[in-house]
Amino acid sequence: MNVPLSYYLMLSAFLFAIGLCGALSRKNAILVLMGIEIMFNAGILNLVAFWRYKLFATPSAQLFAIFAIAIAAAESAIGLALVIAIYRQYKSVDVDEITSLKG
Amino acid sequence: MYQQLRSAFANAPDGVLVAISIAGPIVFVLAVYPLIFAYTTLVERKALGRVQNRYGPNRVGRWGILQPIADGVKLLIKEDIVPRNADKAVHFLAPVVAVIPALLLFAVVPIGPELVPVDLNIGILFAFAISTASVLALFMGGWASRNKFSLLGAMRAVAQVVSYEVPMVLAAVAVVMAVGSLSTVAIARAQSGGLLNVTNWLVFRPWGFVGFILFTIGAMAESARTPFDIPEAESEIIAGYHTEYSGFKFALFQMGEYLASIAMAGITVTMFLGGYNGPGSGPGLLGGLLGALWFFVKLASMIALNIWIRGTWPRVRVDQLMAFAWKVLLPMSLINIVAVALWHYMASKPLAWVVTAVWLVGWFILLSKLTASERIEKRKYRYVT
Amino acid sequence: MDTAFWIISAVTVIGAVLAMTLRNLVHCVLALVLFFFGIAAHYFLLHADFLGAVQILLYVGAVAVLILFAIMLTRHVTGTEGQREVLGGKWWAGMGTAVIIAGLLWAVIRRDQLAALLPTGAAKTSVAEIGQVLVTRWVVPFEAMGVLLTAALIGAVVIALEEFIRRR
Amino acid sequence: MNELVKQQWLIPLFPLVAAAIQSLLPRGQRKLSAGLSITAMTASCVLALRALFATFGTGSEHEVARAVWNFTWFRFGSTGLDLGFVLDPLTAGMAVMVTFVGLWIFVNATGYMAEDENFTRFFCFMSLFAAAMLGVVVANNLLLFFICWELVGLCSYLLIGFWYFKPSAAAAMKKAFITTRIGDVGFFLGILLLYWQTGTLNLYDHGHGALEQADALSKLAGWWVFSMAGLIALLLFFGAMGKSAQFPLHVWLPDAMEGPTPVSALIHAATMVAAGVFMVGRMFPLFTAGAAEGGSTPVLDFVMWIGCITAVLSATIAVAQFDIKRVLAYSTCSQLGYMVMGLGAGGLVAGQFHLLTHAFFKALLFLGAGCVIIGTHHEQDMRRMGGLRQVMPITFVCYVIGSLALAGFPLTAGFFSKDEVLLVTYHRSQWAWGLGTFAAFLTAFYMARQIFMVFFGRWRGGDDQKEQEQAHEGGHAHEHHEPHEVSWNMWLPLVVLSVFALFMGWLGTPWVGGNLFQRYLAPEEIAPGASSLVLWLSIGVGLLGIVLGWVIYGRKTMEHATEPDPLATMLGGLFTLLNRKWYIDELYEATIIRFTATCGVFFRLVDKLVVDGILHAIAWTAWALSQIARWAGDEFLINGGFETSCESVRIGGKAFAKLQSGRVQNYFRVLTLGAAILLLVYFFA
Repeated sequence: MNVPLSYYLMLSAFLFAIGLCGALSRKNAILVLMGIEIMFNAGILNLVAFWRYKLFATPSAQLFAIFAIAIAAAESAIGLALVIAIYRQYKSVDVDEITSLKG
Repeated sequence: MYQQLRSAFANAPDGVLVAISIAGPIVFVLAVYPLIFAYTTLVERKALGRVQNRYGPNRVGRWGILQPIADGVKLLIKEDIVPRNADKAVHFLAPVVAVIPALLLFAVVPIGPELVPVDLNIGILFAFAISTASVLALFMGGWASRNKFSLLGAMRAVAQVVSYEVPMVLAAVAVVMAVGSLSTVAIARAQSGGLLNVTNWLVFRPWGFVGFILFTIGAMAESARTPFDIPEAESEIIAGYHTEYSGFKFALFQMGEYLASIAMAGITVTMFLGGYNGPGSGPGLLGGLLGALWFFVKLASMIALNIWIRGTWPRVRVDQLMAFAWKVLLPMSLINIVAVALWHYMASKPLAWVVTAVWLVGWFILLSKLTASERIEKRKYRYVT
Repeated sequence: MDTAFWIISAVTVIGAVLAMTLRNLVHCVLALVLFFFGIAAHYFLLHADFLGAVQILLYVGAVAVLILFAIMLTRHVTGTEGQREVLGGKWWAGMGTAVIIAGLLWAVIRRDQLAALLPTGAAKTSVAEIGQVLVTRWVVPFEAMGVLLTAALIGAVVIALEEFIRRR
Repeated sequence: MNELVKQQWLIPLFPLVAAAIQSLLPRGQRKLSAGLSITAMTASCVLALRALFATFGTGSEHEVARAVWNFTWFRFGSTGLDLGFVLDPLTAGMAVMVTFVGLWIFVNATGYMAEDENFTRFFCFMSLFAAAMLGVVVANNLLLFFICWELVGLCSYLLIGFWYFKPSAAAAMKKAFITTRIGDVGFFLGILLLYWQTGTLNLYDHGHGALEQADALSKLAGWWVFSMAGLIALLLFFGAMGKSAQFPLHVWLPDAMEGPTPVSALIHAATMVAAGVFMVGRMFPLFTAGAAEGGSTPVLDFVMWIGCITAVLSATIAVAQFDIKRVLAYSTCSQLGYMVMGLGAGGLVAGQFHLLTHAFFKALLFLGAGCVIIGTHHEQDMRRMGGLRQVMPITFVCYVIGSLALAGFPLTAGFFSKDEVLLVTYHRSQWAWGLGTFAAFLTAFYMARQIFMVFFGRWRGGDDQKEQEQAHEGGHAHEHHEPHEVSWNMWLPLVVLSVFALFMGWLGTPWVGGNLFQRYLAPEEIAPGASSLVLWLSIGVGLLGIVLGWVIYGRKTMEHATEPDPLATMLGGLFTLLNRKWYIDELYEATIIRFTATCGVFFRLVDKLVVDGILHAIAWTAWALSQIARWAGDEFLINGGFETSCESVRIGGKAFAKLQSGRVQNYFRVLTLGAAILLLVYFFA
């Protein structure tokens, strides 16, 4: 396995951009959350790549990834619960319609 | 035994060796387990027949020995109907997705000393990870066929699998803690020795026994077999997620389910019933063959247990199902983990045996007191005396 | 071995793109699952077996299922958006920002000399080691994580059940 | 002693643990929670006493013995943050006072809060309060000091607003919190400056501590007339002004009366306000740094005058109050003024000594007031009291003792300490001394007024119309309104404290063994030469005040709650002015609103710049400039630009609100752009 680190960084940057794109431009709140998940994964991929290329002290590097995954899980759980609650309230999960917090 | 096999092929060129070492396990998994699946169906039908006081299939070949093949051929040549406004792609993908994880599961099940398709150092974790993927197949199938009953069945299946995953994994965690490794091979090896290679099976420890029961129940629920076959409860939702499936796709679904339950049985055997360990098993060709024999004997007995339970027990209600998972199995598995810790830190094992047994039984009684639903008194008939 | 990298990366990227572009929500989730599997495969490729398994167990087994449930509970069951516009207002701004970010990251990575690094030896971290550090050096973050997850669990249940509670 | 200091942290620990446990107790556990608090307090008191005895006689002729124990809390990079504890006479004395007085206040509180349903919560807060204060006392590190300091503020906030359902209480809690916070800004700046200058937050650290570098700091040029040390001291003193309610920031203290009376006792005697004075005492080397032998520094003068103004101002206000607790509150203000004045006059001993004695008799007075309030069924207006002498004799006696001590009646505790303060001030500035003496006279006067109004004459409780109606609708309401003596657990603390209020002063008198207290606390300080003029004059004004009080209020006591205060008839408009507290609150209203208004305009400028590009920004700037010009010009001078400023706040808020579109993705987008900018910076940096 002899691809340079930059490949992984590029890959995760690309994935990150894709997720960002979706999260910023899709209309459906669930899809926004999915985009955020993708961004999370791209970041975690970076961490693992750094561990593999020995930029971090092994094995602690993997723990960063594990913690990040756990946080992502919690985040998605809460996020989806919120989406459901919002849907009950507005009968819609369209992020452009949920603007009652506007000042 | 691995060495003997190596020496048998000693003079073969390396390329061939590599090819064999790669192809061998694959061929084995693809050949043996589907066969087992096929004859499991037969055995099941006959056994159920006996249970329900009728003959099972007995027309095709002696004792209906060729019945599975007949079924296969029939399903192959049957017309494959896809509902008009079904989601074609997903509808097609679902059965495939259902089978693949089930087959992958067998990759980490050791059938004999040093006889395992792949020795992953995270074997158990891998098994669970893969088995969760099967959820998607159910959902895809149910959702894609655009049918209320299918969707209901799919959602039920997903909910059920997700919630029984938890106690199952925790029950496995107990074993992993005791053995100190996630590798199935290591777990199997840890249970060798003792009197006749038997007394070290984890099922003979209090926590092992509890874990075995928890795991078996969880596995049964996860592969949606009676009494946990809510997702395909004919009386409520025609056939659940595979209502709209016919022909070979249906066959694939069935195959996926059965393979999954067989694989779970195999993992149960590996984790609790000592895997390939049994009288006479061990290194060497003979020991290896004996080990494989023991393994398959135990596998068969686990399958028989499944069938027996299916034939005997009524189907549980959805709320009972969930309550059982969250109120009984989950606490019990957590308590079990504590029991393992006790076991680990107590020097004299007989004492530990007693202590953990007391601990577990006490908690079990307490739990059953706590979660006992109101008892159903005998029904009174108004007009009949 | 490079080929493995390229294939997996291709799968991952395709999964991500599809997940973000398809019209049908459920298809999106399935594509997302593909993406998750790709990431897991990358982990295996990087010798992080444990993480790979965790990735599948957690994302495919839990998060994807969670999202599916959310869709089932919020959308029309077929998961299609109907004829409605899938892109939100100011979507071009989002795209633009994403492109800018991508370009900047690309430039930064290009410039960084670390990026040329090649893998040296085998970075093996057995599960046992992870467990060791998890309960020795990182025990406090570990506990904090447990608290966080519990809080998230309870919070999610409370938020989602709000209506039923009110109905009682 | 060096061993004992390692156990200093135990002193705050006990109440802290008690608070932690009580926070988990169910409501019903009243006895348990009260018991916890009192036990913890007793334990801390024992430890404090042990520390106190350990410090006896260890000091040399010219220097006190001081043991410190510092340890690293955490370190980032090369620098780390230390925490530490100190054990020296100042700490030991304070700790004993806080624990002892606090203990008796707790005992009394068990009676006062007897029928409150949030009993456990109350004691939880009280314990936390005590723990925080003890933390302040034992801290040898400005960081720890500041943490506990803020905890004290928080607890006072919680306790003042304990009956938060009363809008007045809610307002008071906010007021106290915000006012003290204003001072704390200065305090924090002082800490930062100190850290920047000395690189350490430890107070004493074997020669490397911040206070031990005070002289070096005093060499550096600070700002205006202040040296660097002086500047730091000044900033720190702002914190003290907030906490111990010195003149510009004293407004919160009287409103703090909204809390339950034991809280007032705790705040006014042992903990909150004491913290400020204690802080000045603790930081004293910074204040005196660079002063000639017995000389003064600008910051000391500042401190002294602030104290002097506070003393006189609040003494005058106290004369014209009717709420029994408010009178005490303002007297606390003025006594604090005394302490600060003494400190400012360079008399560490005088200030701290007055702090100690005052803690005892002011706690006594507040607890007594609490007993009166309970005894008269939550009546606080002195005009509707009277004649309690017969019905609650024990309270009466103790209260009189406390009042005498406060009024500086000869040979009581207050007499000695106050005399010492005046003496020190006399040597520093005749004017301040004169004002102080006047304040002493007022003190004696209003205490006499209170005594006569509350305890003499006839019981005027039933006079009020409202009460009559209550009596009619509630059947047994009538006898219910008769005052009665309080239960033992309420008057016992009074007795104990009054003993100290009588005899404690002898510790600090030059007549007995040449001022034990000074030799104990600060032997290096040169005792001010005694002056018979000061002595007799303070005695004289004290007696004069009492006599005058008797003449006005005692000779012919009020007959009806409704009849006007005789003093009011005498002074007329001046009386109302005093009664309305010199209209200081109203003044603040105006100024603070003006301040927020400017903030509003400022924010509007900022966000407009952010949102709508330069063009608008220029326009807005021009507009705002014209606004500001308009203030600076006519309106600021003429009619204060009141409505314009309010208007501008509204517009500013509206403009500010435009940023919040309520669309998630907008926020997300802005976030991402920020990230992009960061990346750019990283790329080109």
